[in-house]
Amino acid sequence: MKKFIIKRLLELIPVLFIITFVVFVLVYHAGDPVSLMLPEDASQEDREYMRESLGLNDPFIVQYANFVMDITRGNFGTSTRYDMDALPLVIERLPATFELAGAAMLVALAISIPLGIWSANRRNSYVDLFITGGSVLGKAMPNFWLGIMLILLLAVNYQAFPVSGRGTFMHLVLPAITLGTSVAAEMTRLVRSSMLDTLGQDYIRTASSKGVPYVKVVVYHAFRNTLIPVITITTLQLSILVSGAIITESVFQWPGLGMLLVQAVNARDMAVVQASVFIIAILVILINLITDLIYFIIDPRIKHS
Amino acid sequence: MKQRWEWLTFIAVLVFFLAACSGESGEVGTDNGTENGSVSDGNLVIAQSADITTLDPQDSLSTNGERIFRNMYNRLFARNQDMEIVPEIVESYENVDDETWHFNLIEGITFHNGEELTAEDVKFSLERVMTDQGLKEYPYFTQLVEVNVLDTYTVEIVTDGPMPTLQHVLAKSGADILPKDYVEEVGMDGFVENPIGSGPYQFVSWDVDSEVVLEKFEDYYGEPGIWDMVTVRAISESSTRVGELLTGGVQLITDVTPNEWDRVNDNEGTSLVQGETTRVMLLMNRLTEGFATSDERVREAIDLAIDQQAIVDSVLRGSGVPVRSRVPEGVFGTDPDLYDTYVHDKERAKELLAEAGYEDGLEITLTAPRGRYPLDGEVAELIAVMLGEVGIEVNLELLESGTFIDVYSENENEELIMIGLADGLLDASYSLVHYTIDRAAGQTDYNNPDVDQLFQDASRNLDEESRLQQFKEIQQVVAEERPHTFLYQDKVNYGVSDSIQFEPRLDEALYFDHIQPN
Amino acid sequence: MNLLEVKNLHTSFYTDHGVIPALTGVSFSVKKGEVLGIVGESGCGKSVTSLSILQLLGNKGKINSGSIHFKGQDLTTFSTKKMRKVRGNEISMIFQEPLTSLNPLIRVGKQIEETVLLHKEELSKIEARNHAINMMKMVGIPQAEEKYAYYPHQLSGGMRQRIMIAIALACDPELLIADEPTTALDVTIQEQILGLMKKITRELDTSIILITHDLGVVAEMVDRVVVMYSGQVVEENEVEKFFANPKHPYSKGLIRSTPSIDQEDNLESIKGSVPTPANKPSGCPFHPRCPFAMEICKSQAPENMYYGEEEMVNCWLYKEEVKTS
Amino acid sequence: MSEATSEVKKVKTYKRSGNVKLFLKLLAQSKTGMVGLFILISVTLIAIFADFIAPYSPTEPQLSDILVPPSWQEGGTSAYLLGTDNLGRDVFSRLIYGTRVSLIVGVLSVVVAGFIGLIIGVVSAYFGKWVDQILMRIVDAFLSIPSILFIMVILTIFSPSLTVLIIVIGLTTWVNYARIIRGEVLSLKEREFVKASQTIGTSHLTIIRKNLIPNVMSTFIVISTLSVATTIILEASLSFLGLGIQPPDISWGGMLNDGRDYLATHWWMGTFPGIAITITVLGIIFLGDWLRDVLDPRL
Repeated sequence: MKKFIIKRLLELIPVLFIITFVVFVLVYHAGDPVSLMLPEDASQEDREYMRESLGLNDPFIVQYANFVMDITRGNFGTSTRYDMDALPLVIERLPATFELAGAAMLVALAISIPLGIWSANRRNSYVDLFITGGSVLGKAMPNFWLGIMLILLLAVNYQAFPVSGRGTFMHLVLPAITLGTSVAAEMTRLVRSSMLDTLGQDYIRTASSKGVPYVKVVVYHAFRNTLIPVITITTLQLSILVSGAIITESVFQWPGLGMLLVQAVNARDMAVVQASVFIIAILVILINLITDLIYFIIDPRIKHS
Repeated sequence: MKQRWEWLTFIAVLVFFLAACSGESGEVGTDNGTENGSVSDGNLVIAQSADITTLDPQDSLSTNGERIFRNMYNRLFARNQDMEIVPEIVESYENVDDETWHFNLIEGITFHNGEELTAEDVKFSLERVMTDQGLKEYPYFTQLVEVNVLDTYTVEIVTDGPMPTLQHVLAKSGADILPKDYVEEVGMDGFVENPIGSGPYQFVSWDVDSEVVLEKFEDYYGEPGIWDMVTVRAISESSTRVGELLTGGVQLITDVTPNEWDRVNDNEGTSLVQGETTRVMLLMNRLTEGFATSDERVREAIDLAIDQQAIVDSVLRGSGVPVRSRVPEGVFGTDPDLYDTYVHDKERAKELLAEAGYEDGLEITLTAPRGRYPLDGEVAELIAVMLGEVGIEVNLELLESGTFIDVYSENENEELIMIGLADGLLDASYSLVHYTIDRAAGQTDYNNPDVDQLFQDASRNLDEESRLQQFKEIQQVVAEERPHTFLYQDKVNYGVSDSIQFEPRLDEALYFDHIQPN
Repeated sequence: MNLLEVKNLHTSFYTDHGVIPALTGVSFSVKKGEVLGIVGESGCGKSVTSLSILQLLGNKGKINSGSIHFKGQDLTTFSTKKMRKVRGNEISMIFQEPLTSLNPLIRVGKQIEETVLLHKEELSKIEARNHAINMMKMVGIPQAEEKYAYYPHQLSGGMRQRIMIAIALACDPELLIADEPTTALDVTIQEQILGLMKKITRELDTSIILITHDLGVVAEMVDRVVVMYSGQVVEENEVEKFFANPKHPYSKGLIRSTPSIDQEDNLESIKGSVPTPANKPSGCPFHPRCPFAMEICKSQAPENMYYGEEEMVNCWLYKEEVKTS
Repeated sequence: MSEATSEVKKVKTYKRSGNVKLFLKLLAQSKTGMVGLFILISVTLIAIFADFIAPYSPTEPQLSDILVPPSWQEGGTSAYLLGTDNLGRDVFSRLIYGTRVSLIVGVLSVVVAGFIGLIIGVVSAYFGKWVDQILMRIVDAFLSIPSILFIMVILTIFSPSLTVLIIVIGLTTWVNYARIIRGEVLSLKEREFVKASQTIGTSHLTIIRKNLIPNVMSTFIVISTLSVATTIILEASLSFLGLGIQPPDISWGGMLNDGRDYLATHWWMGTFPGIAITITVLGIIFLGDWLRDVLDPRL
C-alpha cells in the first residue's frame, strides 16, 4: 500500500508539470487585466503605468520560468484585482467550497442511494420508471435554473430559507440541494445499474436461498458490492461537482472557490485563475488517490492481491 | 467486517464535521435573516452588485468602493446631495495665486485609532496618490505639484498651472486622507488589512466577494453616525439581490434591472427608487481614413436612424434619458439644449447614405459589450435592427465584458463601438478630453483643432462663466460632427425597504448617515 | 410419505415480450434419505424446477399451478416469511458456480454463520461461530479457525464449494438441492466434493436433489433419475433400471452421447438443440429431434405412461406397452 | 432469464451481421429507445427546416410587443404562441432557430472531441511504452482540470463564436474518449486476430484502421451519443457564465440565460428554452442508454 501511494505521488509530478504549462500558456494569452482595472476613460499612458507596475511586459519564457520557480515556492503571484497574494485568497475560499461540496455530496448520496436501490429492486415498475425518468430530468435540467427556482419559491415566497450568503446551517440548505441534485441525478442512475448488476449475481441468490430476508439481502449483501463501481464513477463525477459548484456559488453568492474563479476570469485576474486551477487540479488528484485508498478499506480483493 | 463499516462511517462523519466547523468559524455576522424591514436594532444591510476590490481608497477607482470609503475616510472637500462642492475637513481656504492654495483644517479630528488628523496626514496622503504610478487614482492627481505643511492645521497645495478643477479633484475618490503614522508603522499591507480613517464608520471586517462590515465610530468629530453596524454585501446575481430585499435580508440594493422593477414595487414593504448617473451610453465612430464612418454624412445617417427615445422607452422602461452630449445634466459644463433630446429621421438618413454613395447599402461592424452595463446587449441588438432599417447592415459583435474592454482599449474595433462613459470628476473637462487630438488619436481619430484649442483654454480658465461657455461650444460642435453618437444617459435603480429613507445621488455614492430609519 | 412431492408444476416467466412457460406440468417426488437426480440439457427447466421449489424465481417468474408438498405442507401456499424459514433451514441449495456464489466482500465464516444465526435463534453469536467452524471442519477444510476469516477470493474453487456445502448443511436441512455442484470444478476436485456430499448426507440423513447433465455423476450418486426435456419430465426410473433400459428416445440419446470406459463404439450426439420455451414445437416437444418420431408425435403431446409407482415415461412409443390409467 | 438470453443472442447476431433490419427490430422493442429516436429526429428536422416552421424572424425586435405572455395566458395573443421576449421577439420562433445552434454545438464538438480522443486512445494503447506514458500523463492532467474551467479560461482569450465554442469544447472534453477507448484497445490488442496481423507484418496504420478502430466503434458511438447531451448542457452553463454563444446568434442556452433575470416576472422567456433543452437531452439519453444496452460496450 505504501508503495502504491508513493508510486501514485510520483506520477503526479509530470502531471502537475503539464498542468502548469497548459495553465500558463492559457493565462499568458488571456489578455490584459489592466484595461479592466481602469475606467473606460483611462488614457493609454495610464494603462502603460499600470502594466509596467504589474510586470506584465516581460517576454514569455521569462514569465514562465518565473512562474514555475514561484510555484515551487508556493507563490502564485499577486492578484491584480485584490492586490493580495493569490494563493491565500484561494485557500481562504476552500472551507466554503468544501462545506458546499460536502453537503451537496451528502444530499446526493441521501437521494441517489435509496432511490437507486429502490428502483433497481422494482425494475420496470412504475416506481422505476418514475425514478429513472426523474434522474434523467435532473441531469437534463440546468443547474442555475433549479437554483433560481428554489430561491424564488422557498426563499422569497415562503421565506423558509435565506436567499443567499453563507453562515448558518439554513444558508447551506438551498445551495446544497441545488448542487446535490445534479450530482444525484447521475448517481441514481449509477446506483441503479450497479445494483441491478449486483442483484443478478449468484451470491445474491445464495443469500436468498439461505433464507436471508430480502431487505437484508439488499442492504447487507448487495449494497456494499454496489458501492464499488459507484465510488469509481463518483470520482469521475467530480468535474460535475466542480462545474456545478462554480454555477451554484454564483447563484447563491456562496463565497467559495467557484465564485472567486468566475470573478477572477471576468476580471482577467490571472494569478488567481492560475492558483485556483492549480489547487483544484491537486484536489481532484488527491481525491482520486483517496478513492483508491477507500478501495483498500472496502474491497478485500484488492488488499490481498 | 464491522470494522470496515465503522471506518467508513467515521470518515463520512469526519468530513461532514470538518465542513460544519469551517462553516461556523469562517464568518462574522452573515446571519442577517431579520424580519422584513426591521432595522430597529441599528443594523443596516446594503447589497451591491459587486464587491470592493481593495480597502485602499487610492487604489480602488470604483463606485462600489466609493460607497464604503465615503463613510470610512474624510477628504478636504466633498459633494453635497446636490453635487455642490463643500468643505469637508477644511475650515477655510484661500487661493493665494493661480497656482497656490492654502487650506486650514478643522481641529480635533481623530482617526479611528485615536490619533489626530493633521496637515502631515494630508501631505502624506496627497503626495502618495500624486507620485505612486501604481495607484489607480494616480492619473487624476498629476496636476498637483507640491503639498506643503505650513503648520499643524494648514496645508499648501501647488498646482502645475491654473487649475479650475482643484476642488473637484480634492472632493474626488482617491483624495482620502490616510493616517501617516499608522501607515508608516504597519506598512501599506498592514493598513489594507486593517484600515483606519477618520470617517463616521470604522472598519470591522471584509470577507472578499462576500461582505464588508463597518461599525459606528464613537469619537467621530461631527454628528455621530446613526447606525450601529452597517454591512455591505456583494451579490452579483440580480434576482438573488432582489430576493434578499424582498425577504428583508437587506434594506437597500443597487442596480435593479428593469424587469425586476415590478417585483420590487409590487412587494409590500419595498419600492423602487430611481437615480441619475453621469454615465452616458454612446457609439464611438471611427473617423479613421478607410472606414465608412469617416464620412460625416454616414455618421449623421447613423444618428438619424437610431430612435433613442424608443430604446429608452422599450427595453430600458424609461431608465434613461436621450442625450446629444457626453456631459450629462448635473455635471459642470453641461449644455441643457443637448439634454433630453435626440434626432430621428429615417428618410433623411437614407438620403444621406445615398449622397455618401451607399444607396446600395453599407455594411459596418458594431462592437458592444454584454453584461457590462444594464441591458447593453439588448440595446445593441436594437441599434443593429434600427440601422438595418435604413440600409446599413450591421455585423454585430457582442462581447463579454472582459473581452470587450480588451478590444476597446487596444482600439481593435471597427466602425462602431458601444460604450458607457461616466464623469468621475463631475466636470466637463473629464468628459470632453476625448475630443482633443491627442486623446482621440487611434480611437475615434477625431481631429478638430478648434475643439482642441477650446479645451486647452478651458482647462486653464479659472473663470467659471467663460469656462462654461467654452465647454458648451465644444459640445455643440461635437453634436454636429459626431465623433460620438450619443444614445442616452443611464439611470440607476435602487430597491429600497420601507424601513429606511433613501435619496440617490448623482455620483452614486452612499452616505450611510443620509439613509434614515423610518 | 414422501419428503417432497411436486405435482403438475407450471412455472412461467412474465417478460415485456409476453409470457414464457418454463415448466409445463412437472411432477416427481423425493423420499426421505433418497438421492434424486434430475437430468437434462441446459434450458430444459431443471434449474427452474429447483428455484420453483425454493420460490427464488425473482419478480418475473411465477408458479401458475401445481403443488409442492414438503413434509405434507404445500410450499406454494406459504407466505414469504414462512418460506424464509424453510430456505436454508429445511431445504437448502448449492449452486453451480462456487466462484461467484459466495459474497466476495464477506468473510466465508461469516457467511456460514449468517445462516446459523438466521435459523437457530437459540444460539449465541459465539456458539454460532463455533458451529460455523465445526461445519467447516466437517466439510474438510483444514485450519478451519484460520480460514474462518478468509475472503472467498483467498480460497480455491474446491474449497469454496466446500464452504457452500457447509452453508447449505449448517442448519441440518432435510432436503439439499444441488444444482450442478461440480460442473465448474476440476475432475479430481469433483470426485472429492461428490464424495463429501455423499458422506455428510448419509451421516445427517439428508435427502438430495442432484441436478446435473453429467450421467456419470448420476450413475455414481443417485438412487432415482428424473429426465427433463423442454419444461417437463419425460422419464423417471430407478438408477440401475434407467441405465440398463432407458425408454424415452431422449434418454437413449443422452446415454449414447456420454463417453464410457467399457463402451468402444463411437459417440452419438443428439441432433438439433433444445427448443426455447418461447418456440416450443407442437405435439411432443422432442419430435423434431427424435429418430423414432411418428405422425402422432407432431400433433399430440404424449401422456405420462406408468409402469409402476416410480417408473414412468412420456412417449407415444410405449402407448401399446402400458395401459394408461 | 431465458428471455434475457434470447435477447443477448439476437444482439450478438446483430453484431456479427451488422443487419440493419435486426437493428431496427431491436429498436422497435425498446420503448424508451423509440422515444429517444423520435425526439432526436424531430429536433433535427426542426433544425433543418427552421426557416419554414418559424412564424417570425428570430432576431427582429418588435418594440410594440415586448414581453407578451404565452397565448393561453391572460394578456397573451394567438399571434405569439409562446409569448415574446424582452425585445418583442417571438419566443417560439427563437426556440426553433435555437435548435440549430444547440444541435450544431452539441454534435460538432462531440465530433472534434471524439476524433481526438479516438486517435489518442488508440495510439496510446496500441504503441504502449513511452508513448502511452506520455499520452496518459497528459490525459491525467486534463482529467484533473474540470473541462468547464479550461473552457472558461480559453474563452477569455477568444470570444465565444460558434466555431470557437465547438473547437474549445472539443479540445477540452476528449480525455473521456481517450481513456475509455484506450482500455478497449488494450484488451483488443491481446486478441488473436490482432496478433495474427502483427505476425504477418501488417503495417501499424492498417492494423489500427482495419482491426482496432472498427472494433471500438460501438463503444465510441455510445459515449458520443451521451456526450451530445452533456455538451448541450455545457453550452447552457457557459451561457449562464456569459461565455456561451453570443447574440445575435441564438442558442437555447443563450435564451435560457437571457430569461434568467426574468424568471420571477416573465417566466416564459426562460422556461421554454429550459424545457427544450430538457426534452432534447432526455431524448439523447434515452437513445444512448438503449444503444449501450444493445451494443453492450464495457463501459
